[in-house]
Order: sequence, then C-alpha cells, then structure tokens
Amino acid sequence: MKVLYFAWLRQKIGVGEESVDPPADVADVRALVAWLKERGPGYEQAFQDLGAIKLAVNQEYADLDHPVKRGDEVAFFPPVTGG
Amino acid sequence: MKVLYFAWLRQKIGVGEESVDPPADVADVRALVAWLKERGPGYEQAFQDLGAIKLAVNQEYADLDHPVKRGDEVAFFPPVTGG
Amino acid sequence: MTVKVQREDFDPGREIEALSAGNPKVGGVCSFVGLVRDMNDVAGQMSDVGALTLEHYPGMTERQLEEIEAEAHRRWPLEASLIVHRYGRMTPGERIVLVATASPHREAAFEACHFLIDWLKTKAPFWKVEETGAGAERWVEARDSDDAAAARWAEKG
Amino acid sequence: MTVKVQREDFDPGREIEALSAGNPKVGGVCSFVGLVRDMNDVAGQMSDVGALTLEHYPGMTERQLEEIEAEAHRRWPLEASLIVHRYGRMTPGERIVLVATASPHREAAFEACHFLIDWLKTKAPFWKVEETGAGAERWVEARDSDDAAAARWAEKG
Repeated sequence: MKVLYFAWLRQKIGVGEESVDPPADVADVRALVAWLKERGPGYEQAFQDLGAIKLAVNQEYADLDHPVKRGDEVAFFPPVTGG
Repeated sequence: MKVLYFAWLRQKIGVGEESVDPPADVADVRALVAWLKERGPGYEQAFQDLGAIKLAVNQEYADLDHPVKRGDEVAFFPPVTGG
Repeated sequence: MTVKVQREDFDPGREIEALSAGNPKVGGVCSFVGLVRDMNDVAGQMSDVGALTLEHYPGMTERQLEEIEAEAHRRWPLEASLIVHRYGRMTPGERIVLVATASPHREAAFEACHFLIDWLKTKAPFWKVEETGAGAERWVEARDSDDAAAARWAEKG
Repeated sequence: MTVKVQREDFDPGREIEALSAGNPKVGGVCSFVGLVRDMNDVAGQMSDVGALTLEHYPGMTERQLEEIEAEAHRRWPLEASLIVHRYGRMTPGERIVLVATASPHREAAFEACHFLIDWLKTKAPFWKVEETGAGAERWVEARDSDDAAAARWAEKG
C-alpha cells in the first residue's frame, strides 16, 4: 500500500510518500490511521485532529470508512488552498 | 440645434446629422419630434412608433418630456445592440 | 479606469496583463471577450451572418462607457478596469468587445466584469447591422434577455 | 477541454485566443487569472507575503481538474474550456491560475468560468505555503468564504 502526505502533514511526518504493509485487519482508512499513529510521534501529531484532515483513496476523495486493501494509494492532506 | 439619427432612423431619414432651427414654441423633445415629422415622409416613417425609439439630449439618455433649447444636441436611435 | 472605442482590433492578452502590471494588490483579473458569431438567433430561428457593422454615437459612447465603469468602481473594490469596444465592419470570429476588471478579491472581479458587459449591452450607444447575403442587411433587435440581465444589477432602493 | 498543471508561467492572451480560434460558434470567452498578492488576510489581519510555494498531488490534481471541467460542460453549453494551474515557488504579481470558457452565450461563459474557479478552489489538491520573512513560513488555511462560494453551485437534489 502506498501512503502519501501533503503540506503540513508531510512536514510533521517527515516523509511525503512511503510503502507500508499493514496487517490484514486494517481494512478501512480509520484502521489505517490508527495503525500509522503507532509508527512515531510525528504521525501521532499529524493525525491528532482528524476533523482537520482530508483524504483520498486511489486519487478520489474518500472518508475514514472507505475500505483499503493491498495495492491502494491512500493520501492524507489538509483542506486544499489552490487557485 | 443639432439633431442626430442612428441605425435605421438614419436610413429612413436619409441623413445622420443636421442643424435645425425650430420655432420658439418647440420647448421639449415631444414638440421637436412633431415638428421634425413635418419635414417629410422619411421623418414621418422614422418617428411612427415612438415606443421603439430611444433618445439622448446632450449625450445623456432622456425622455420625450425633456426640455430642448437652442444649442442642444438631440439624438434619436433604436434600442442599443452593442457588446 | 480606461475606455477605448476604436475601429482596430485589440490584443486581449496585453490588455489583461496591463491591468495587474506593477500592482501586487491585484489577486484576480476577470475578463470577457465578445466575438462575432456566424449565426444569430432571429425571432427563435438561427440565421446565418456573413458579417456585421457596428455603428456608434461618437462622444456619447465614450461618456456612457465611462459612467458604467465609474459605477462598477463605486460598487466593487476594483484596482483597475478596462472597456475596449470596436466599431465598423467585422466578420465571424472577430473580436468586438473586451471588458476586464482587477481586484484583490475574485468575487468582486467576477461580479464587476459581469456587470460591465450587462450594462454596456443595454446602455452603450452601439447598433449592429448584419449582412444576410445578396446585399441584404438586417438591424439586430435588442433582446429581452439583455434587459433582464441588466435589470439584475439594479440597486434596491 | 484542456487541463495543464505546470511549473512554468503561461500566456493568458494566447490561451484565450486559442479557445475561440477557428470556431465561429463562439460568441464569448470569459476568463479569470489568479495572481499572487503581496498581502493575505490571516484571521482578519492583513499580513505581508514575500513569496509562496504551491504544492500539489500529481495525478490526483489533473484528475480532479478534468472532473471539474467535465462537470462544467455537463451544466453549460460550452464550445471549449481551459484550466492552467501552476505549482512551485511564486512571488507577488506572478500568475497562479487561469480558467477560461468559450460559449455561444455570454451568460453560460460567465457562469461556467465562475464555477470552474469556485470548484477548483475547494476540490483541486493544491496547498499554499507563504514565506512571511526571516525564513518563517505559514500554511494558508482554507477559507469559509471559498466553501460558501463552491456550495452555491451545489445542484438541488
């Protein structure tokens, strides 16, 4: 599974992209976040307020209940500010 | 007094601009139109439907009750279609 | 605030760039270019247009356009604005008019630009006559939809 | 329908002209150019901006912009449209984004262009970080006013 972080999430976590291999019971984004938060204090900090974070699964907007599986691309980022 | 005609009014009347010297009792645009209509069939035709005509006195939109006097510039034209 | 009434074509890119050049307060530039179409809607029927000629009232045209622009600046926080309107004969695809607005805020730029073209359409003394083939011509009639668009900007009393 | 996501600057005039070139059905081209301002409103206070850097999500950005453009074509009768959005570091006065629409009708061109920028602001994965002096930086926060502007285009269910 490929996980991407943007903007201040990337800065807090210290990496923009990583390949992860969570256990089989990590079946949705919410479980993935819980699992990622155990990887270190940067993750813990980045995912502190889930209400402040948007996410996408395979480049489409999704929510925390969205299923994830091996091979997916999951991205976490703040609300967008382009234009 | 300078009188201007635009678009199909100009075509019907056969002239785009003329200097006229109406009698002193021609004190507003309505009276001016009545006086102009006596100048020939082209004028009669051009001013047949006053509801289809817009006008300006000294380059500002005005209505038939607007006063006119020696030295004024009065223009008659159909509703505008620029842009 | 700039008004140009001219026979010649204009360069929209250069005009748009000039509107924000050297002014870092500008956050957005909105513009509209009106072009001659090869068809026109005449009483609900599409009719071919070979070319058109725009007649105008020199003097009053500039005055009206300046008033319209001043009104836009009164209503919205604009850093700059521009109206360029051509007259004379034009064929399909040619540019007729450009309106553009520059503001710190995109909402103001959009609304003011929309206002400029809507008011111009019903207030600036221009008249279009279309060539409809074989030497025939037809004066374009004012549209109710343009009156309705302009009326939207009427201020509540 | 064209989407360009690029580091380089673009030429608004050339892009706008290309939108109607060779298509005499186009009666109007509406465009909006967004620029870097030298100030930004941070929690109600104006704050200086020396430069900003736009980060984006390659792949998803293009995909989202294409979806937004397709939605505009679904809602309005457009002959052509364009979105150009830059990423990377930019200083005040530089162009960030161009959206443009070409339609037989000016109302459709205006609405669709406004829609494009409003939806882009809340849906396209870009993030701005501002340089605020002495090496400090600040991630720009999403604005409620942008959410409200986008919500205006929500379709009634």
